[in-house]
Order: sequence, then C-alpha cells, then structure tokens
Amino acid sequence: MSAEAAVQEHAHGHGHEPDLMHQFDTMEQQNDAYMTGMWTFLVTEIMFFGGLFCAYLVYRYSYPTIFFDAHKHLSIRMGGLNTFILLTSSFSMALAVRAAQLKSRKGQLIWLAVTVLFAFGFLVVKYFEYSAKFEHHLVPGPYFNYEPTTSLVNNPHFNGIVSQIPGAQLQQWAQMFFVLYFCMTGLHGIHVIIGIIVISILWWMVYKGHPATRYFMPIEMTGLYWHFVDIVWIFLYPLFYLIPH
Amino acid sequence: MSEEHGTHATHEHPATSVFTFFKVYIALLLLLLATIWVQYQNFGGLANPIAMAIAVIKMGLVMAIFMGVRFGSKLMKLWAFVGFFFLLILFGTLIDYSSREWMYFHGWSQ
Amino acid sequence: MPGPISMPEQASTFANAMDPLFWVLVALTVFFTVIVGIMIFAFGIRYRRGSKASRKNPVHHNLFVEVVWTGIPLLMSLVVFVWASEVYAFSRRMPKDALQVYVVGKQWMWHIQHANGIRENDELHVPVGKAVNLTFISQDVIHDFFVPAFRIHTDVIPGHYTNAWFEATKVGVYDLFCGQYCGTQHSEMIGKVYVMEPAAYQAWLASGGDKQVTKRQSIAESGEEIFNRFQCVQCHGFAPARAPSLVDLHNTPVRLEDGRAVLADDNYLRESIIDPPKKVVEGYQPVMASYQNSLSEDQVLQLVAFIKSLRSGNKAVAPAEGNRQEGKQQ
Amino acid sequence: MSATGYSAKEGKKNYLNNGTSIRSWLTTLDHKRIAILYMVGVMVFFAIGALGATMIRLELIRNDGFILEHDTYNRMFSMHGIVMVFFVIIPSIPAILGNFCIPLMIGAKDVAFPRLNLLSWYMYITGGILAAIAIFSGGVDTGWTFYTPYSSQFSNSNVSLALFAAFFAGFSSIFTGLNFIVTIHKMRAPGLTWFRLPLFIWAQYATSIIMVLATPVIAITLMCIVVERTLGLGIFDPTKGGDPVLMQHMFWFYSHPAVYIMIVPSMGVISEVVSCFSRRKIFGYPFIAFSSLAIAVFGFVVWGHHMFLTGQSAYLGYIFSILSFMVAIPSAVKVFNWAATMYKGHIWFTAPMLFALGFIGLFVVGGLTGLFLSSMGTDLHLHDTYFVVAHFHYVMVGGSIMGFLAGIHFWWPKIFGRMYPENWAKTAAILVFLGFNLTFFPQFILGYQGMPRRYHYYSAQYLPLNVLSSAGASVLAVGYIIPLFYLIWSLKYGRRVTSNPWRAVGLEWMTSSPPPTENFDHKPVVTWEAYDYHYSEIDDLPEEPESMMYLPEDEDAHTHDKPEAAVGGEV
Ligand code: HEA
Ligand code: HEA
Ligand code: HEC
Ligand code: CUA
Ligand SMILES: [Cu+2]
Repeated sequence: MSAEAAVQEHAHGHGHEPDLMHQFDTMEQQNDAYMTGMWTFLVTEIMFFGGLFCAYLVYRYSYPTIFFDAHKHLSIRMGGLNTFILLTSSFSMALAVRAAQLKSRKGQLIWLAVTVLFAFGFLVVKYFEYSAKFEHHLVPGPYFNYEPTTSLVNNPHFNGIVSQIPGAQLQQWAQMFFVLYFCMTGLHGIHVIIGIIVISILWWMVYKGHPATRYFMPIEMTGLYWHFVDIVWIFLYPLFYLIPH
Repeated sequence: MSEEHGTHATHEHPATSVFTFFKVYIALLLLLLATIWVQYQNFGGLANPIAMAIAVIKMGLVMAIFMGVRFGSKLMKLWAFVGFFFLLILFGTLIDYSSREWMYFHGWSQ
Repeated sequence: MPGPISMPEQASTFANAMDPLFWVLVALTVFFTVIVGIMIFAFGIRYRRGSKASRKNPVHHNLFVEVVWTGIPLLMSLVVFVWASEVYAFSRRMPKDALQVYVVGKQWMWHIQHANGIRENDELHVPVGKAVNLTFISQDVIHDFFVPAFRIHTDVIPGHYTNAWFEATKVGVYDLFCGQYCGTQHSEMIGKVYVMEPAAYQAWLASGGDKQVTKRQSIAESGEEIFNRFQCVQCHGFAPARAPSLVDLHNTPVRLEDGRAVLADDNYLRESIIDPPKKVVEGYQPVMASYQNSLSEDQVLQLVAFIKSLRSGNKAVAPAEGNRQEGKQQ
Repeated sequence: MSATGYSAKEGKKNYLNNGTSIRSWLTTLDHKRIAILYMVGVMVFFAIGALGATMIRLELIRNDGFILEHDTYNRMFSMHGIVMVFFVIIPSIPAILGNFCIPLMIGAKDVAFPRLNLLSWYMYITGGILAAIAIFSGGVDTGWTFYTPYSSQFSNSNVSLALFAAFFAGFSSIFTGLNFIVTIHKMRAPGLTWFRLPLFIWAQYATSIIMVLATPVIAITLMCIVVERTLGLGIFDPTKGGDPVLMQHMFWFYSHPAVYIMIVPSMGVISEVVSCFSRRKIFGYPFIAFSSLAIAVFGFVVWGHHMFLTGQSAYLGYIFSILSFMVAIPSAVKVFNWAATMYKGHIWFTAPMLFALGFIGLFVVGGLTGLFLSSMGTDLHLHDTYFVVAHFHYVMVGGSIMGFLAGIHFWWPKIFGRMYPENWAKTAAILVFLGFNLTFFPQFILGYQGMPRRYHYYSAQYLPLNVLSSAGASVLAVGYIIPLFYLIWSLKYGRRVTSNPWRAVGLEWMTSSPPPTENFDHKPVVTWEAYDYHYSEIDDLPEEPESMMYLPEDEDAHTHDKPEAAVGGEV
C-alpha cells in the first residue's frame, strides 16, 4: 500500500502523463485517491493498536498499584531517549518530504538517510531495553520473576512488608504489565522495522534515480506512515514509562 | 468529479518552511521534557490527565504540521477525527469495569 | 412430557414476570410482519405489471409518512425497553432472606453446595415458594447455568462470582442445562432441579440429601475449619490491629486504602482471599498472602460462607472480639 | 435518458474473453475478474460450510448423537460458523457484487487501487487455505466466537491456525473496504453527485466504513489469543490476572458491526431490485441512504447486547439495550420505504424480485426477533438457545443470503452476458423461502422451550421440532442446489442478453453485457437522478419482455468468443 505498490502501479501507467494510472483521469484525482487511501489505512492502524490500548486501560484500571510499581522497571531515560530519537526522525522525515516537494534529490537522500539512521537508533535502544528485561527475568513466561521495587517497599503504606507477599498476584499482575509492554512496544517495533525497510527502498530508488521517484506520492505516503509510528510512541511513552502514582 | 476536488491536494500546498518544521520539532522536544518533568512533580490525580494532554498536543502538532493535515482536505480532517472517535467508543469498554461496583450500592448483585 | 409446540413450564416468579413481555414481543412481531406482508401482497397484486389499476400522482417522498414509520416503532421500542429493563431489574434484586446455594461449574459437571453443607452433583434440591440465591464460579472455562423453567440463565465465569436468584412456584423436576459452550461434553453438562414441598424438602435435608455422608457439617462450619487450618485466625482472630475483624463484614461498605469505598459482597470477600493486595482495607498493610494456589474454589466458597455467618449477635462463631470499628483503629 | 446510447456490440472483446489463460485470471487487475475470482472462492467455501450444516442437521434428527462423536459435532458447527461468517457471508456481497458493480455503477474504469484489490483476494484465499487446513487436519472446536479461556487454554484443536485464517480474511476485508471508500469518494463520473448515487453504493460505503474501523480490532484480538495459546502469556486468562470478559468485549466490538457488514450490502441490493422491478423511483431515497450510515455508526455502540449475562455492569447493559432498539429503527425505515416503493408501481415478478420480496419478509421476522434478544428481560431466557440460532439464520440466511441471491440473479446477465432459465430461478426462490421457514421457524419455538445451542445430545421433548427442522433443511438444500446447476448451465447455454435486459436504469446497464475491460466505451456523464424510471418507458415494455431481453438467436450463433470457457478454465 505504500511506496512499492505505487511504484509497481507505475509500470502500468500509460498515456500522456507517465505516472497516471489507467483507472484515473487526472493526476489530481490520483493523488487525492492515494491520500484518502493512506489516511483510511492509518485509521485502521489506529483501531489495530486501539485493541491493545483498550486492554491496557482495563488492566491499568484494575491493578493501578502494581502497574505503578512495575513501570519503575522501565528506564525513563531510555524511553525518553527513544522518544527523542523518534521525534527527530519524524522531523527529518518531514524535511525529506519537503525536499521531494522541492524536487531536491540531494535533500531527499540526506533526510531519508537521517530518518533511517535514527530509526535504527531506536531499535538499538530498544534492544538494550529488551535485553535488560531478559536479565531481570521480566520477560513474561516461565522465567518471569518480579521483584517489587524498593520504592514500593519503602512506600510508607507498604513499609517493609511487600517483600513478604509471596503473592502469586503480584507476579501475575506485574506479568500482565509486561505482557502488555511487550505486545504493544513489540507491535510498534514491527512497524518501525517495516518503516525502515520502506524508507531504505525509497532511498535506494532516489539514489538510482528510479523514474517512480519523480512522482511525489510514494515519499508523501511513507512520510505519513512514519509520523503515525511516531505518534503511537508518543502515547506509549507516558503510558508505560511515566505512570504517576 | 467529486466535491473534495475543490480543496487542495497535498502536493499543491506551499512547502512548509524548514524553520516552521524546526519550531515544531523544538516544541515537541520541550513537550517531551515537560512530560518527564510532570512525572517528578506531585500533581496527584492530575498527573495522568496532564501527561495525556501533553501527548495529545504532541500528536496534534505532528499531525497538523508534519503530516500536513492543516493543508489537507476536509475529508482528511474528518477521517483523522473519525479514527479517534471510534477509538473512544472502543474505550467505552472501561465503563463496564468502572460501573460494575455501582451496582452494589443499589442492592443489586452483578 | 410436553408436546412439541407446548410452551416451557412456567415455574418461577421470574418466569411469571418475563412471559408477558415475551408475548407482547411476539404480538409486536406478528403485527409488523403482517403489516409488511399485507403491503407487499396488496401492492404486488394490485400493481402487478399489466394490471389496470390507476398509477396517477405517484409520490416519491413524503415526510409525514417517514416520520410516522420512524416514530411509531421508536415509541413502541421505548415502551418495550422500559418494561424489559424492569423485568431485568427484578432478576437482579436479590431477596435478603434467601437460601444460599453455591455452584461450581467445571468441565463437565455442576458441583453444588448448600449452606448446610450438603453437596450434590448435577442436582439441585430446593423448596417451593422460597427464594434461592445462587452464587456461581467456574473452575476452568465459561459455563452457563440455565434452567428454562425458571427462565434463569447466568454465565459462570472463572475468576469472579456471578449471581442469580429464583423463587420456584411449582413442585416438579426441571431441566438444568449448561448454556455456554464449554468443550467436548457441553451437551452433557446437564442436571435436574428438584422443587419440593417444604416438608419434603425438610425431610430431604434431614436425610442428608439422600446421599450418605458420614460426617456432615454445614458449609460455614467447613469454612471455619479451613479458617483455622490455614491460620487465618492468626491475624483475623485475636489481633484486630493486625488485620480487620471479619465480623459483620458481609454486605457492609468498606473503605479502602486508596480512598474508594466498596461493598463487601461475595466477590469482594473472594477477592480479599484470592487477591488480597488488590483492595487493601484502609488503615492496614497488605501483609495478607494470597491463597489462590492453596485453596480450591470450593474451599474459597466455604470460607466466604463462613465469613458471611460471622454476625456479632451470633455467639457460636466469633473469632475476633470487638466490632469492626475498633478493629480499624491503629 | 435511455439505454440505447451505449447499445452493446455483442461479440466484441469483453472482460471475460480478454485473456483466457489461468495466469491471466490469477494476475488480473480487472475488478470484474477479481469479482469472479471471489465468486469461485465463496462458492467453494459455501459448499464447505453447507457440508457442516448438512452434518449438523443430520445429527440433530435424533437426540442421541447417532452419527457424530461429541468432538466431531463441535468441530462441525465451529467449522460451519467460521466458514460461513468469515469466508462466505462477509465477502459475499461486497467482494463479489460490490467489486463488480461499484466501478460500473459510478462510471469508473476500475476501483482506485486494483493491485490492492487483487492482494485482498490473495489474502482471502490464504486465509481460506489456512482455514481449510485447520478444518481438514483435525478441525477447530471453539465455535465461531472463540471465547477464552476455552479457546486459549483448553481446546486442543487447531485453534491458532483458524485464528490466523480469520486474521487474513479480516485483512482482506479491510483492504476491500479501503478500496471502496476511496473509489466511491474519488472516482465518480462527472455529474454523479452523492444524491444521484444508487443506494447500493451508499450501502457499500456504509459497509466499508464498518470494515475499516471494526475489523482491525478483531485482528488484534485474535492475535492476542494466538499469543496466549502459543507463548502462554495470559492476556485474557483469569489464572494470570486477565479477564475473559474483556475478550468478549473486544470480539463483539467487531462482530456486532460485522453483522451489519453482512446485512447492509444486502439491503443495498434490495433497494436496486425492488425499484427496478416496481419500475418506480425508490421511495424516500435520502432516508434509505442515511439509514445505511446510521446503521453503520450506531452498530458500533451495541456490542454489549451479546454479553448481558456475563456479569457485565447492568448500567452498561441498559445502555447497550436501548441502543440496540435504536439501531433497529433505521432498518424499519428501510423496510417501509421498500414496501412503499411498490405502491403504484408496475410490479414485474422476476426471479430477483421474488428473492428480494423473500428477503423483506424474512428480514422483518429476523430483525424483530432481534428485539427479543436486545431486551434484557427476555434475553435472560433466550440467550444462547435455539432462539438465537433462529434469529441469526433469519437475518443471515433469510436476509443476507437471500439478498445475495437476488443480486446474483439481478446482475447475472450483466456479469456473464447470458440469462439463466427464469422459471427454474423462480422455483428456486419459492423453494428457498418455504424450506427456510420450515427449517428455522421451529427453532424459535425450540429456543423458547429452552433448547440450548451447540447441543447434539438433547432432551427428547425437543425431538419433533428438530426433525421438522431437518426436514426443512433438505428442502432448503434443494433450493440452493438448483441455482448452482442452472447458473453453471447458463454460462454455456443461457440465452445471450442485451445490454439492459431488465430495462433498468443505472450506469452499469449502459455498457454491453458482459462489459468491456475498460467498462465504458466513452466516459459517461450523469445528468439524471437515480432510479429515473419513466412510466412512458414502462408502457413500452412489451407483453412478452423476452424480445427486449435477449439478442436474436442467429447473432448468438455467429459469435465465436465463449466467455464460459474462460470461467470454466478458472473453476
Ligand atoms: C446479518 C446479521 C444480523 C443482523 C442484521 C442482526 C440484527 C439484529 N440483531 Fe442479531 N445476531 C446475529 C446476526 C444479526 N443480527 C448473530 C450472528 C447473532 C449470534 C452470534 C452468536 O452468539 O453466535 C446475533 C445475536 C443477537 C443478540 C444476542 C443474543 C444472545 O446471544 O443472547 C442480540 C441481542 O440484542 C441481537 C439483536 C439484534 C438486533 C436488535 C438487530 C437489529 O438490527 C434488527 C433490526 C431490524 C428490525 C427490527 C426489523 C425491521 C423493522 C420493522 C419491520 C419495524 C418494526 C420495528 C420496531 C418496532 C423497532 N442479535
Ligand atoms: C451465512 C451464514 C450461515 C448460513 C448460510 C447458514 C446456513 C445454515 N445453517 Fe447455520 N450457523 C451459522 C451461520 C450460517 N448458517 C453460524 C454463524 C452458526 C453458529 C456457529 C456456532 O455456534 O459457533 C450457525 C449454526 C447453526 C446451527 C446450530 C448448531 C448448534 O448450535 O448446535 C444449525 C442447526 O440447525 C445451523 C443450521 C444451518 C442450516 C440448516 C443452514 C442452511 O441454510 C444450509 C442449507 C444448505 C444446504 C443444506 C446445502 C446446500 C448444498 C450445496 C450448496 C452443495 C454443497 C455440497 C456439498 C454438501 C458437498 N447452523
Ligand atoms: C498475615 C496475616 C493474615 C493472614 C494469615 C490472613 N489475613 Fe486476611 N487480612 C489481613 C490484613 C492485614 C487485612 C487487611 C488488608 C487487606 O485488605 O489486604 C486482611 C483482610 C482480609 C479480608 C478483608 C477484610 C475487610 O475488612 O474488608 C478478608 C475477607 C480476609 N482477610 C480473609 C482472610 C482469610 C479467609 C484468611 C485465611 C485463609 C486470611 N484472611 C488470612 C491479614 C491476614
Ligand atoms: Cu459447561 Cu457448557
Ligand atoms: Cu449483535
């Protein structure tokens, strides 16, 4: 549905306008159609993530204390760094789209490269975060073993006793937090990876001067997709890393 | 053709200046700092709404400027709205969980 | 045996409340089906191709008729809604002085416990003319307790209690079905409900529910035994400062540590035993361990029954001295 | 306006004989060919689903489970439900008739994204193959509702595979919906304003909105169950702090709107057929148009009426209950407007019209019995009994499938350029109607008497009505098999039709039958309102309409292209 599709469609274009596909009458109609299609696609993506957000809401509502405690096992700094990285890549993506608008090949190459670079940066940070979870037995599954944080233990309400809770509950609810964490950031991560692939292909095509890149839509649509990925993270960050008590 | 054609297609709108993008980018970073700062303050029950409000503002900025919604057709704006509206309906599920306990005070059982 | 088209036995107060609504809906259905049918047949015949009927002054829209055929169904459905909600509310208002019966659903049987400790499988004996409260829990998947003659139907869910009540109005034997698909033998997860004359019921009770049980104790007594065996007394028995007193707890509001107030109903009690940290009583520390893995659902039900039996007037079982208010001070 | 402007030059290149190799079909980007690919797929799955129905009804002839084991029976109805819902009824009208007709009806050359269209067919087929593997390598026994924790923790059948199958089918339908939304917005012919659109388009538009907004939610829900099954993480598992009821919320958030994915396109077909064969402008056009949208939007806020007994909050229950009543109102508006359309018409009882009238009758009964279920008082008794089974077969089989048959018969001459034998078709319509009522009406009574669904051992008191129902099913089966034969027969032997055999209005009738690959020889410009049936023209209708329907026989003999060969090669 994104750059690639558009490129392949191009091969079939004929008639006066080289980029115009046969089912459309004008370039304007075609562009409009692509934009509407992309936005519709983003709306389905919203609902796709929405299911998990809904589950998150329900369980955070049910287990507020444990979610609060469990979130301390996530590093605000790493998450913040990743937010910064994604915001930056969004910014550079916007510039890449702008360069395409101004038909600047060099601009596109630079800004797309920056975007991909930051996207990789995001994955690297995520990799460190995930592996830290493995080390601390915070990956849901048989080896899951949750230690309440000292802040929970030191909380005036819970002073010195939390460690005595053998509570299977504590484990379960904390595990629920991490299940949601891995599902949601994992799904987001998959989107990042798809984004990297698409943007890299786009970069390559611009680099090679592929005729399809004359056409503005592929990069515009990739841009929309990438901003969407950014927006999802904008919400994931406070929901997982910044739970206030 | 269709009435949406009257409005601007995205590629026709004037290219947003680098400076505007940069301003938005800086604003986003400031908001990021703000949301972290809020986390360390003691806002009690307000902390959550504030964090979410900041996220919504960030989203709004990204959508309006980076994604070009402000130049987009009405249809595009409608779509952006519809997506979130139906998301809210889905979140209505939470009402089930939050209102189950009301029943007890009416002498009902669930 | 009822014939093929006979209506199901009407054997509970709720059945009496529901059936009129059902028949009104039937009437509504017939009414609209007939109207639409008449329109189709009448127009179809009168205006069939080639017929000589006049087609002068055709209309293609008419706001008035649109409003009429939007408004009338709307009004009718509002009436039905209000009535149906009333009927539903009836089914949710648990009578206070009801017999209490606990039902555990598991693949693929019904395990039923009476307050006095009688246990039955796939059978339920109740007296006629007396309200019965049912509390359900499932040990595995979702089941559904369905007695067509009483028109009661309630999902039996793993993880939390659901309730229903009925008051049988006719002596007889009625079908009990599992109404929610639960796997291989779902269609055999069936049983019988025996509605008995009060005297016969008493006799049945006295004979220990037909089944010979050597030592029988009431469900609350079993609960007390567990209460002692699992050392609940340690905290809840003698040191009200350590843990809240459980006397008079059932059906009173409890203020929680996070400021909320909840009613201590069955589900709350179960939760307090299974998931103590989920709702911590104000002024206490969440020191109580979870008993989820050490207690079966049956045992939890017995504990709940025991805690419900703890009334300050009731001298027989009162593990904690003093009333709740004192206990809460710290 | 008249249809003659685009009178067909029969025998010229059309989309069917434009390439006959299998490859030309499997890589086609032509919406009309993709529609036919879907048709083949849906027919195959209908046969599989119908096999399930056959086994169910056979088994229920006796109450002691005399043919099937427990597990086999459970697999039968699960297979029947999953296949019928995800692989037959949801793609049926949108992906076949919608795909074929939407571009024709709006005067476009194709849908907006032909490649995406083909991709969604491949998604559908991938899902279908996964489902077939799941079914034939051991089966699925969760019911089509996949309730946890049974589906996630307890069932040891091929649940994950079936979940993936439904996932793919879901994405197929998302892509179809997306395509239609863009097509309807952006590809309309000049002059074709929203209020000149045929109501079928409005219906498809409303349906597409549901597809796009609701389907992703079930996709993610199904994936959560897969994760739960394969990785042992408990999102809905009560022993791991999860809530099985949450899964039901998320499931029905899709699956209730999905029932409108099934019925709304059917309603669109009925609007076309009823006005065409009443030779009458449809009554209350804007009301029918907006009621489709109203159903689509309101349909999103009633999902909880499937969960009245799950311990869902009673307050939310009330909200869902009253909203369910509200969502019935737009359906009522449609029904009355259709009936009013017949008033002062010239009603021509063709086979599509008979199916359409059957639709109206059965849908009214099915819809009104939905009210029994949406009122909380009665649902307490009727939930998950055969009353529910009867309700949804009335709306799904009596409604959607009847509408689908009406549409197939209506557009068949357009799709293949040949006519089926009308008398056989009328016989089939009547058989389906009678057989249907015989099969499913007894189930209402069974349900009220308390027979739970998904039971294959049942108490003897329910025996007579079950036998009756099974007997009805055999009549119904005959009613379904007859069309199968004469429709296939007509591909080769049916009489060739003119471009507009029914003398219907609408752009799709202004191009030849079958249409050329590019749909129209000249880009149409629309200057007239929808359903502009002129009485004068009606009076032109000859006593024997045959003359205007068929091409002269001799011309038929001269043509060399054989569209059926292409289709035959495909099947
Ligand atoms: C095509 C599919 C389809 C359609 C269109 C509908 C339409 C409706 N359905 Fe149905 N339904 C299903 C398919 C469908 N349903 C399925 C598959 C299930 C079972 C799922 C499962 O558990 O497996 C189900 C189950 C189901 C339940 C849950 C039952 C239970 O499990 O306990 C309920 C409860 O409210 C319900 C209600 C309704 C209502 C109110 C409508 C309304 O939209 C109907 C509106 C139509 C009319 C009302 C008729 C026309 C109106 C008039 C002639 C005028 C008079 C009108 C008034 C007085 C209001 N349906
Ligand atoms: C579009 C949807 C659709 C359709 C068309 C049908 C069609 C039919 N269904 Fe189906 N049904 C469902 C959707 C549908 N059903 C769903 C969703 C369920 C719930 C599943 C669940 O509980 O999870 C269900 C459940 C269901 C049950 C309840 C099972 C139970 O709860 O135990 C019954 C019982 O009678 C039944 C019967 C029938 C019958 C007799 C038909 C008839 O209309 C079919 C008539 C056709 C034939 C009898 C065959 C015609 C023959 C051919 C076309 C040739 C085919 C070739 C071969 C057979 C080789 N169905
Ligand atoms: C280590 C001490 C301890 C033990 C042993 C213990 N409890 Fe508790 N219990 C507490 C404390 C402290 C609270 C109050 C804090 C809370 O709600 O978690 C409590 C609360 C409860 C409540 C809710 C009371 C209210 O006022 O709302 C119930 C019911 C309960 N316990 C039942 C039991 C049962 C049954 C057992 C044995 C199977 C048991 N407890 C064993 C310490 C204990
Ligand atoms: Cu238990 Cu069905
Ligand atoms: Cu529904």
